[in-house]
Amino acid sequence: MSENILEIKDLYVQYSAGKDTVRAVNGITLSLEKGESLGLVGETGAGKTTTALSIMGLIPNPPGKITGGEILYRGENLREKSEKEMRKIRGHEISMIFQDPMTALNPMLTVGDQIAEVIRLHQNVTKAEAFQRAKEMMEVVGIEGGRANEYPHQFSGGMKQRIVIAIALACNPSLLIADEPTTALDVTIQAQVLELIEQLKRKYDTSLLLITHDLGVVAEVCNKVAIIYAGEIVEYGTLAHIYKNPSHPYTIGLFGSIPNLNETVTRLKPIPGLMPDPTKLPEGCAFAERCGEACEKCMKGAVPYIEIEPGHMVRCTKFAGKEN
Amino acid sequence: MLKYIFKRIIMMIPVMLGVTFITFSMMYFSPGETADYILGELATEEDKALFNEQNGLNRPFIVQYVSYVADAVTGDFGISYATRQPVMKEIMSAFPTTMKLSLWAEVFAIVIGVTLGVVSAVKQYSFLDNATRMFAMIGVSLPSFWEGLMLIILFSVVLGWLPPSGLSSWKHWILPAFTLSTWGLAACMRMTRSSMLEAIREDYVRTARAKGQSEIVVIMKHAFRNAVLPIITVAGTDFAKLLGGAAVIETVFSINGIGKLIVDGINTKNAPLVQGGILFVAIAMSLINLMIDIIYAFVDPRIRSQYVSGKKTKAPKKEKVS
Amino acid sequence: MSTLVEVQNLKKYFKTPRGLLHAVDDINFKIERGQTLGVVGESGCGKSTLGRTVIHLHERTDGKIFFDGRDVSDLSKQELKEFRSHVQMIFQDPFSSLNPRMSVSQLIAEPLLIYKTTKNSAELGKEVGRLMDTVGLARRFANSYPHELDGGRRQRIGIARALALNPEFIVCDEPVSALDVSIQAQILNLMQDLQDEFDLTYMFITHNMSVVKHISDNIMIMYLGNMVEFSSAEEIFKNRLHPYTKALLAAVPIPEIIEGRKRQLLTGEITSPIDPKPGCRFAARCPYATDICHQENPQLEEAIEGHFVACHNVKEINQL
Amino acid sequence: MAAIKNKKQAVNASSNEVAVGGHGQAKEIIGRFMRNKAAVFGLVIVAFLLIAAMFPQLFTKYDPIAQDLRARFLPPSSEHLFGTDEYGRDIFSRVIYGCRTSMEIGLVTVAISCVVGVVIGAVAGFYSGVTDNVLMRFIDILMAIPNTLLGISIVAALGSTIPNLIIALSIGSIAGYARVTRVSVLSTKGTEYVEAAYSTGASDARIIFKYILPNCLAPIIVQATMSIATTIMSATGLSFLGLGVPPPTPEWGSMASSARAYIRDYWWLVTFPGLAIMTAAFSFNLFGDGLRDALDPKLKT
Repeated sequence: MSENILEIKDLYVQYSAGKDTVRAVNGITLSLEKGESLGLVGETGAGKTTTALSIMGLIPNPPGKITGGEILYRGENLREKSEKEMRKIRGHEISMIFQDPMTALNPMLTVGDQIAEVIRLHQNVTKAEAFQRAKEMMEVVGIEGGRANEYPHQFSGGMKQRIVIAIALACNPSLLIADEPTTALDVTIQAQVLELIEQLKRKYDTSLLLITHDLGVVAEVCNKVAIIYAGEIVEYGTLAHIYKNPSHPYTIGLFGSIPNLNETVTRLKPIPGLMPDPTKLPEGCAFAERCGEACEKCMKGAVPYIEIEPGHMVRCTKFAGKEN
Repeated sequence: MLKYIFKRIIMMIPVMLGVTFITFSMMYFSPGETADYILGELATEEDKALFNEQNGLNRPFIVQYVSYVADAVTGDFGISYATRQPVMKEIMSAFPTTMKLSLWAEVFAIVIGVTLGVVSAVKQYSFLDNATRMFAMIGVSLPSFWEGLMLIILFSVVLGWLPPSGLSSWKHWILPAFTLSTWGLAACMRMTRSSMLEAIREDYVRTARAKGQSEIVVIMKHAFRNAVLPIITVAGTDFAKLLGGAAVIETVFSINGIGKLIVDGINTKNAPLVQGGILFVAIAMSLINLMIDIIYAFVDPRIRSQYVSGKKTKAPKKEKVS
Repeated sequence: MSTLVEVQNLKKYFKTPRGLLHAVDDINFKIERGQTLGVVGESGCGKSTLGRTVIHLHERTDGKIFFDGRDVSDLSKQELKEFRSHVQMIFQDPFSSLNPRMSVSQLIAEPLLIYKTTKNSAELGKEVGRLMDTVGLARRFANSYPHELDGGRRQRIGIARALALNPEFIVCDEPVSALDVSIQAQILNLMQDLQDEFDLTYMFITHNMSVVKHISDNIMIMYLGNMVEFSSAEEIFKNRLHPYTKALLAAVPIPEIIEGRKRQLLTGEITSPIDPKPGCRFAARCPYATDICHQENPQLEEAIEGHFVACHNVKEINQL
Repeated sequence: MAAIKNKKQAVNASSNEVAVGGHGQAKEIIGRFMRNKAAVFGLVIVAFLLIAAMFPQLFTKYDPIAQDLRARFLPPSSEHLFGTDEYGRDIFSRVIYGCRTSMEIGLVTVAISCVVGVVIGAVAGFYSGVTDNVLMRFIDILMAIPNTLLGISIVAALGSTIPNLIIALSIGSIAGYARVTRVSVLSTKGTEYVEAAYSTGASDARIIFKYILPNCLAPIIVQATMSIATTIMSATGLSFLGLGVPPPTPEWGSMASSARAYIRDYWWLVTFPGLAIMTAAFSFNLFGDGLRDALDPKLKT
């Protein structure tokens, strides 16, 4: 087994919203090996972005707070790092691509300056050299270097996302976190951007944490998958584990909800109901209310996290006693 | 850009015509005979008739108005009844004082207001933030004439540090400039705070943090640059207001600025002086507004690209088609 | 089966400071009663404008619109109001399309009040209650406001409002795009049930290929204001004839493990629909483009029976 | 007992029909407002000022106009809370009675300018094109003249009386309302829910009154509240210049103006009327600020 570049152990994150506490992440445990691509899949409000921001140390505080757990990057706990040490890691060791390329770039600065900024921060180069490197990075992501002096509004959405990728990869990070990098883009542009991310990942030997709600994108890009629901990982495994043998009722429900291009289904099998209010999470399994197979056991107590085949973990009582 | 400025100046013409029409008719229809004010109570009917004849006051309203506008276009605002001096000359001797006073007040307001606003936004809900917000709220609620009088009581009467009136040394400028700046300072601070709060939550600020940039650079380089437009608007309109609204403060501190000139003109029914003064101030205000728009384009590349003629760039707002 | 909606040479141009934007350019189609026409394309292709123009939310620039055999291209104010009781729209964003100052019951009652279809408040209440049941909205939400509800429930309000007047034709503009997949499936099923129950005709506008395949009888692919391909849903997914359709469908990520999956990439991005030059609008990105593609507009032709394509080289590319 | 029975019936009836209505958003807004201590504080002072304006005799036994030359320039004491002025009039009583003048001017001015401005702005925003252009050029002219100078010259032309002062101040503040209304009508007009209303066949009038105006109300209400404060300040400013309320009517601005001659020796003459102006303006500003936060359409989800 090769080395884990990232390990999250039992992470808890909360936001305070007036009198209520939003329990966004509730004991997430994840690991990502060097060179791997892990897809973190879930719906709105499942805690995907919060997890990513926790790794970056960018949870807005207040109102957010990490209340427990460890985030180990190359074996070192990032939660114990000072802000100054974290600044050296952000953009250099760990980079992040955000969802909406329209708003992720500063409209007042040229794109060249915005790429050069991260290079200047982490590499010992002059301003002119950094700008030169920025132009080279633009070429790498498929935009003419000559456009470095233009402003974000002069680029289309797909081009902006390429620039965001250039910023993220400019310092050759070991870990790239991509938060819904293609959700805001049209399919043909999405294909271009995914191709670019994959190419660069291979070129720079970067590990990837891909956050998305799109099981199709994960199938194309990732080799490991984690399904997240109400701030918990409900199923984790290799691509084959999840796609050939989806085991958690929620995962099964997700697949049943998507119309398939390659086969004709007259009727979808949606998951009934809604995700529970994160300020009032139920006791026991958070999915029990919507689950067709829920029984009394599911309503109270901790839900076991069970390895049903090597490397395939499921958080569901129905597998209790069926450990591999 | 030049084309745009030219267009804006052309668009000012009808507005200024409207302004002259309003001021002209107000002075024309206001009660009392001009001749009575100028010639005194002892003047005979013949004297008054002669005065009206000489000044063209017996012509019909429209004729008087048209001839006034025709002269005003050439920069001739007529002769002040009180001093027999050209109105333009009187304005030119009073305006620089008002301009200087307003400029000092505005600079002070911007420097202090913006600083407090930024700090207040960055440390939202801290003691400092709450205190600054309270002060700003009081600042916009202070009647300036009263503030001026209270400052005179404190610094001139009680402490004896600063002179209460006139403008003969730098010390004289402190009280009136400070009084004038209060409202703008508070307004600037409030606008800076709210637009910074908005900017800090933007995605690109998060991007900058994700690069590993230090907090101070994130705030100043990324957030503040984007928050600056509404602040410019507030500061600009406040500055324009100072030029027109300095009348009260100039009265309190006995300063011969353009505001006091116009108020004195109204009290003596000196129509040419009042009309000329108001038109002058209105033009100055419009030019300031134009300047604000130019600064906008200078600061924001998206607005700049809209003005750049010839070379077509993508407009910032996408047309909604899909 | 009878034709409910027919559009002939429909054009909608917008004046912009930079020129004439050809949002919808010379579109022809028919929809049979009780069927669903899926309209697919990427952002900026004019699909929403097309839907809005058909139901007179935008006034067309040129062309003819027929509804139930009647020419409805030009309508007086009174006729328009009458027309609108037969055609309705479901919007993409279930938050911004609901007046935030009205409660759920008020929103649903609104069309009934406008057309005075109910005699008194008791009858109105009954009707609103019936509509809420129809779309699966619990009655306890009657007095709630849209911002208090989740996206799925909000979209149910939008659907109930559209159903209130018993319309025959509904334009659905990306009705599930703003929703999470599990909710999306609930809404899609609801829409299919309603279609069966009330014999509704849909024009379903979306950018999501799998959704459109699932719900449509016929599919129209749009690119920059033009219709590039039209056929039945099954046929279009089996035989993708237009190069753009090929690329579009190839780009859709499929949630399956496919060995040796390779992406077919289009180069370049969508060009501007403002004052387009003659020639095929897809030519700049088309891997098969020849000289003629840059000079002449391709006409929509029946390449295979019932399968229409606008491409100069359709025969060569597909070896027909 | 009967009441309970009725209730039961109502419940039964509602099982097959829905009462069309809302539980109202007022409750929510009031709730948000009440949580803001500063705003509630502002509201309390506003309420106090209104009561003082309506029933000044409740607060003072002195006639605000009666002169008592034996009691001139008395410093604040338990007898005369704020002291007396150059005619021996009780300053506290004049400040309380001055409340009426200021509130009257403030409220009437805001009512007039708000109605006129909102109508102009709404018409301009809804019917864009030529109508919009003509109306907005007119507003531009009003904006081009500084408010103080506009007010001064109108009062000078019409004469110094309270109604004329109100007219002058109203004309000056119409432009603000027109702009705020126009902008928010324009942005509301472009929303999808207005489009949705069109698609269900709603008439122009229905769209304006049920869709556009209710959604534009928040910024207008806030503007109105805040501009009561500015109006009070401008009115007292004009009075200070001798162009407002004629003596001997008790009015804060003219009190400060006549007290100017005595600031070297008798500080209380100028201090209290000014404090009154500030308190009034401050409370309306606090109230308006709180309203803005409470009415904020960006509801947290």
